[in-house]
Amino acid sequence: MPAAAFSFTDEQRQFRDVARRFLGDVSPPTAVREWMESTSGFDPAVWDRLAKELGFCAIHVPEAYGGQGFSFVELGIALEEMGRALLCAPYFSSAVLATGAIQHGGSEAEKAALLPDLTAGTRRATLAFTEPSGGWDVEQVALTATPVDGGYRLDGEKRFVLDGCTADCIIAVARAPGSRGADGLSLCTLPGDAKGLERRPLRSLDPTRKLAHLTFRGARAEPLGEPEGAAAPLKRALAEAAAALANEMVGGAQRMLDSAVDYAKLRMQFGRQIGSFQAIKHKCADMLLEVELAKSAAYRAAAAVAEDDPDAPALASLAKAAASEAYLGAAAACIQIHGGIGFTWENDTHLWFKRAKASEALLGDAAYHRELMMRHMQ
Amino acid sequence: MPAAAFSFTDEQRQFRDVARRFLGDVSPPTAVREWMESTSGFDPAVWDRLAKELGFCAIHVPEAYGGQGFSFVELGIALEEMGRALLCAPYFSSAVLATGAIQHGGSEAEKAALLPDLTAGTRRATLAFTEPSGGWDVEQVALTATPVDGGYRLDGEKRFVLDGCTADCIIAVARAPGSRGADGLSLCTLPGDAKGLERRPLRSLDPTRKLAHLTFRGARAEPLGEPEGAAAPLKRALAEAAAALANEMVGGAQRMLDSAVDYAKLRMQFGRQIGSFQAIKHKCADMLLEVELAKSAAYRAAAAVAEDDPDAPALASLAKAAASEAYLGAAAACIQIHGGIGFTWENDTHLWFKRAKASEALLGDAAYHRELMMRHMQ
Amino acid sequence: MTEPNEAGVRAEARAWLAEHWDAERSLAAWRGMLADSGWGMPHWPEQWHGRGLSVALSQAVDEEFAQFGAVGVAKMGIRLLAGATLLEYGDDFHKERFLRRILTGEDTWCQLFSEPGSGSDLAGATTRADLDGDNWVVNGQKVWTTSAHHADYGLLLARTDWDAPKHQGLTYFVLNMRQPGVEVRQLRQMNGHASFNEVFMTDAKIERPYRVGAVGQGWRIAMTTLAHERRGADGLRGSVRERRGEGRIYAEEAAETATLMEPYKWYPQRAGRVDLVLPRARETGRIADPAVRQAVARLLVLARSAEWTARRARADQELGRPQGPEGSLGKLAASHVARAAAHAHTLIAGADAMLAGDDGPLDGLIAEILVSVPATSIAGGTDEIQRNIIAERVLGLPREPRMDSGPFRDVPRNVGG
Amino acid sequence: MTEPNEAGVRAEARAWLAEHWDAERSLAAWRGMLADSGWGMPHWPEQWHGRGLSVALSQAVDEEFAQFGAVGVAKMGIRLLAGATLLEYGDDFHKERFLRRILTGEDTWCQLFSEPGSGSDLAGATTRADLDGDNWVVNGQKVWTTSAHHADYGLLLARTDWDAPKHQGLTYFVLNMRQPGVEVRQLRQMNGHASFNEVFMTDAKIERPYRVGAVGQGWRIAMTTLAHERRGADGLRGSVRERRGEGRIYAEEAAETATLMEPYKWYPQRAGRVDLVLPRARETGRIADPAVRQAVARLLVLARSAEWTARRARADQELGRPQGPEGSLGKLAASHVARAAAHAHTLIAGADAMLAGDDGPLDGLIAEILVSVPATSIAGGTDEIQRNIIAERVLGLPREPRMDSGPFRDVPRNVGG
Repeated sequence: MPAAAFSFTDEQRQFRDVARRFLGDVSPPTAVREWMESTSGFDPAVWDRLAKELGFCAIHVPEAYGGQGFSFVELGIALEEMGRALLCAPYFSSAVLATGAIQHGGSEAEKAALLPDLTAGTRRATLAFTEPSGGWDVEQVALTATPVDGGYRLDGEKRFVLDGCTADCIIAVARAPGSRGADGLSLCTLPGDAKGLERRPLRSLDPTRKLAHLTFRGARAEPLGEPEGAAAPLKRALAEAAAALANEMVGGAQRMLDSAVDYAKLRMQFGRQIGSFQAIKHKCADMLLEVELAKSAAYRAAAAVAEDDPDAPALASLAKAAASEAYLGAAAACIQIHGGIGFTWENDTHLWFKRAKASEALLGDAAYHRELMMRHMQ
Repeated sequence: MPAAAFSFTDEQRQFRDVARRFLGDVSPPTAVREWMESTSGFDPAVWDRLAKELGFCAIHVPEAYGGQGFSFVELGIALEEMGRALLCAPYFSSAVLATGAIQHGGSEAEKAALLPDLTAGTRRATLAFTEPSGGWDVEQVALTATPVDGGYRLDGEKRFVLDGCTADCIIAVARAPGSRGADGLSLCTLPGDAKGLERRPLRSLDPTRKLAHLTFRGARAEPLGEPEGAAAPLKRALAEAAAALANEMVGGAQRMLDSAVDYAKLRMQFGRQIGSFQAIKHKCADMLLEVELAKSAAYRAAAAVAEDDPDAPALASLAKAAASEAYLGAAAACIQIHGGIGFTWENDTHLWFKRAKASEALLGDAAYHRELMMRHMQ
Repeated sequence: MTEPNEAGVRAEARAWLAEHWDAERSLAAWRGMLADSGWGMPHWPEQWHGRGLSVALSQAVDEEFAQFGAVGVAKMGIRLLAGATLLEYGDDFHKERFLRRILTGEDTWCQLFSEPGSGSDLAGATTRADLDGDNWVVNGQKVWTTSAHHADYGLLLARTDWDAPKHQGLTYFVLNMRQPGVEVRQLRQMNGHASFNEVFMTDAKIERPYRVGAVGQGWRIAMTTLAHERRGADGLRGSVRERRGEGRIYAEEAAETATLMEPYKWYPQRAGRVDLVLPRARETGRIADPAVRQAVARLLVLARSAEWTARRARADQELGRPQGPEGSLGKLAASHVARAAAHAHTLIAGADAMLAGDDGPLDGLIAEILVSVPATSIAGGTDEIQRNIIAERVLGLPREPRMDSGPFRDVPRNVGG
Repeated sequence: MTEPNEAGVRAEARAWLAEHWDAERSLAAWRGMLADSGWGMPHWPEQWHGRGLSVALSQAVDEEFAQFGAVGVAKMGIRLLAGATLLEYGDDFHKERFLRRILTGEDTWCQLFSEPGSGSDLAGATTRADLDGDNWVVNGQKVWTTSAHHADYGLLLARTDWDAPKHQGLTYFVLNMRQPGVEVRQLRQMNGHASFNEVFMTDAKIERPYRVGAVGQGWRIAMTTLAHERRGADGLRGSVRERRGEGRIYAEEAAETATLMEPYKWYPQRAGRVDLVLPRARETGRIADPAVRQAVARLLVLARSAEWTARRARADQELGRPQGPEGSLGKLAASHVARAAAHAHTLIAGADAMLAGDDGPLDGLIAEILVSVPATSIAGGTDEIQRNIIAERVLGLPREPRMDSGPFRDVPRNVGG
């Protein structure tokens, strides 16, 4: 592979700078604390600026659908910076999960109809995929889609739906009654306030990312893409989401490292900066190693998606596994280096720790992704 | 459980002192190096003293069979001290594996016939169990035992047989032709120099423990215990062997810790004893923790065997899993703390490292024993 | 005077209890009787609410109390550390003034040692006490103080000499918490609980007689307090008595216990709740997943080994043998166990690990575990400090060169801390 | 004079090669022509066997040589470190005497820095050089010296001033290895190979002109040598040229390579042989075991991430960007990779992990991996030293207080080391 595949272009570096500056402004810890306590979980004004000023919802979408036509690498950069700033916003649900499902699952006409509103940020969608069983593979879907005059009647439940209570549009994965496994799966859309759809916020361990429980009782939905042909596009969208999440996570991990190192330089104990003790120095060195390795994996996965590399799903799983351990490890080490202070509510570290912990489970934990990776490699 | 279950009696402590003194005398590293290079792998003179002066081959065998009638706890102490001294001797094969197979698998008459020679140390036996497939479960046995006039004709192979080339008596595990799984397994005995038995020494990673490959071509063997009823006694003997091995291993692990700490106090770098650097101090503290935890598990497993505790197999697997990681970890850390010197042939550390590495695989690795343990706990 | 024999002491205790016990008495009245008779703390001197018995005989008396179902003197919280310290280093004024009310539970105590600026380096305290006429005037901030919000007195470690070396410039005081110069604020943890307090002292007053020990002797006395704390298992020694019967005194004691234990209610979760792992793995069916099985097995290997290691240490102690290395490893082992348990719980919970409160597994208990275990490797001495202690005291490795000798005034320290 | 352009240089090199290359020439003769023409080291000065080209243009010439299939000057082993160091710090006598024979490969060199007593603390060397008339007299012991048994010269770091601080009392010499005062002993490693030597110097002589740089400047010069070593990837930069054709010169070069590479033949095993893990897991069928799958996956996550991290560092370097932290992590990452690979190999091998030599898996290669990986976290700077370097140089954390300042004579050190 050429050197360029392993480094960012000057434009990409500038893009990162812009993103970091913007997010540093709009998402300081005080803002994170404010919006994580809110019901909606995000600041509509920031969302507007994110979408309009920075065009963040459009990054990797082709221009034909109102996108900016950049690649998944730029999306990864944006996500990494959001992870670093712990931005509270329905970005991952709408711009990654829902947009990905539409891109890979929808027909040309559907893409043209649905994507422009999402890329403009004027509407927000989410993907309702996982169910109370908690599985992340497509086989676990139990929500039934019974065909009725050109659409579906949905019955069943979805859980762990990101921003499910605030999304304007729900993209639900459902199966033909009586079907099993990867067969019979369809994508369909319905408005967030559809009749027969009940949405309930879930108390999440990580309050910076809102989750919902959706109950479908005969809710009417429109088909999206090939009926009963959703398994393949969905797998692809989920793999790409894993790559995207890995990039978001390494941003958070880097923030934890920076915070730990800053504190180690500042804090005095026994007449010395604690950063001069080998126990702390070596812990920081280990953090750096883990974070940089996870970054390399996340970048590689994003590049593979951008290049339509057939190995992209394996690389995405590799990156998600690496990021899960690196982020949690960095957050835990950051608390440890802060000592008692790091365990207080007042200190900001726990905000990232909780994001790390919840992100570990989101889209499947490290053991699950290692297993997925091995299946791709066999 | 009473306090006594978690500590050694004064008699047991004295027994340990005697064992340690004796083994320190007869098995210094120079002797280990000498005998590991030999074909037989042990010093017959030391074996005689071990058996006669100390009665080590008889420790846990009932007095009726020429044993001393002590418990498995005393056996564990002896093994721990042998592991510490890295004694080169066919003790584990004869006094643990073969003796255990006879004790659990043999009839009263067979025990009375076979055990006294073993406990006296005048004959040495071994258990030929594992085959080229490398499995440690009873189901893997493929050696066939075809009944012929009151005995068997054995055909097939055994591999990884401890001290297989020097044992006077081979206890082979074989199955009735056509049988599968745990069914049809029988124990049988044959002399080491039996016709139709070919013995070949294997080059072992750990030269302090000799391994052999046995090929049976119609070799004649005598039955031992219930025909086709060997699965249960064998499982018990193997579980007890795992508990015994764990005790041997923690002895080696403790030696590695002692050696590392001694060196850390002695060695100067940057104008200080290296043991004053936190990196080294904390590594030693972690070693101590791991070694002490593994010792606790090994002691508990030996006590459980001694008490005929129904949990003994689960506890033996727990102890073997703990000992595998602790011993290898301690040996690797000991090399690391010694630096370049620790990687030389001249330095003794590698002798224990190799024993740790081979013992990790012997009777099944940590992952295998964790799985066994979970099966017992389900 | 020869030491009385155990059977005799037990019989005497039983007789005394049979004569005096009345479950409808008030808790304070009963404990007053215990303090006056010496049966509440039999190993304390006869002069000070005890009977001068050996510790072993005192334990025999405790057993008789437990057997009988009788309530004992107030033992939970910091108060007994105060009692033990004052018994050793206090003068008659202190003993007269405080000991009885400690035993009756009328006064509640807290410990004012840790500071935000010193952390693991307890002797680096910068709270100052300056003598002004007949009073010491105290200024500074303490932290990690359990129960300070309802404490009557605090055991205070403050710096009285800035030119002495770090450990020699500290003095030990009893601080009256009920005064305007003392402000207590609750400190919320990342798991949402608020078990600790910050204590701000602004020109707080201490009358001269409330100083304990000599000026400059504070570090040594504080070490004594902490040794008592360690022996008392984190101040949390549970009462093993089986409550029998009902009555006013039990109700009053239960209320006292509830108040005192409130800050500790998340401690079991902090330790990882190993007990829940196997049942959860079975109930959720996740035990069928090989990765989960390995993680659960790893945890159990660790947790059982740690438990047996503690049992080994206790067994040797009970047999009167010198302590082996096992006794120093519990704290560090607990960190590993807690982390491994949190990992296993996470794997078992799967997607449910993202949920907390009523929506989370076991009504949020699993979430509480996940956000509480990071405290295990910090509270009561970080893992790093534990490793230092183990390396130096157990393995005999050399100490690090010190950078904080010389006059404390010149020791580099946290600005504003 | 303007820098010639790349196309011109490439054309010129091709033309020179076309004119002079002859595969039947002797290796020494050909390299003599390279040294005299400057085409062997084009970035060296014209005065000293070079053509004064930039490094970039020199690399272009290398590419032309590779393309053409021509053999270059002797580059393997320590000799080029000697060349680069002498070019920078040597005087004309040194350059005259040594540089040409370095390039032709006639002289073999070794590096005499490490000592048994100093280990990671290279500057703690205690090998002494004392001036006696016109000679320096050297006494001491060096270790970890590759190829010393066939070296003609050694780059020696020796202490000439015991009253100066540690780093300032060292001087740099060229030691003639072919003399009675120098004894070389092979040092066997735990994996059975003997790649290194111990070198004992007993009243070994060095003539005055063989001193390099000023007295007391040795540490600085040694750092230069080591920087060249790091840049040259452990002195093992592989030749990427595709050999074309046959002839005497290729045979002679192959023999030279075989001799020089002999000590390094276990290095791939030391690194864990990640390449073998997945094929072995498939071939043995152990890939079906979930615990093996997780271990293999863990390894691959680590190894690929480490590989991509190195690629990131190289990519930025090639783009002329300042080096990010990635560049300093390779050594430490390699330790983790090697350990994880050994673990995966062990799980895959199962019982076979107990066997070595012909009886072991892959004719003993797996066993060689298992007993070689412990070197990865030691050789070339232990993991502990790497973490120090990363923490201080990359993360900017403060140095530890030094205990070895002041006159070296008074610095505590290993007795007899």
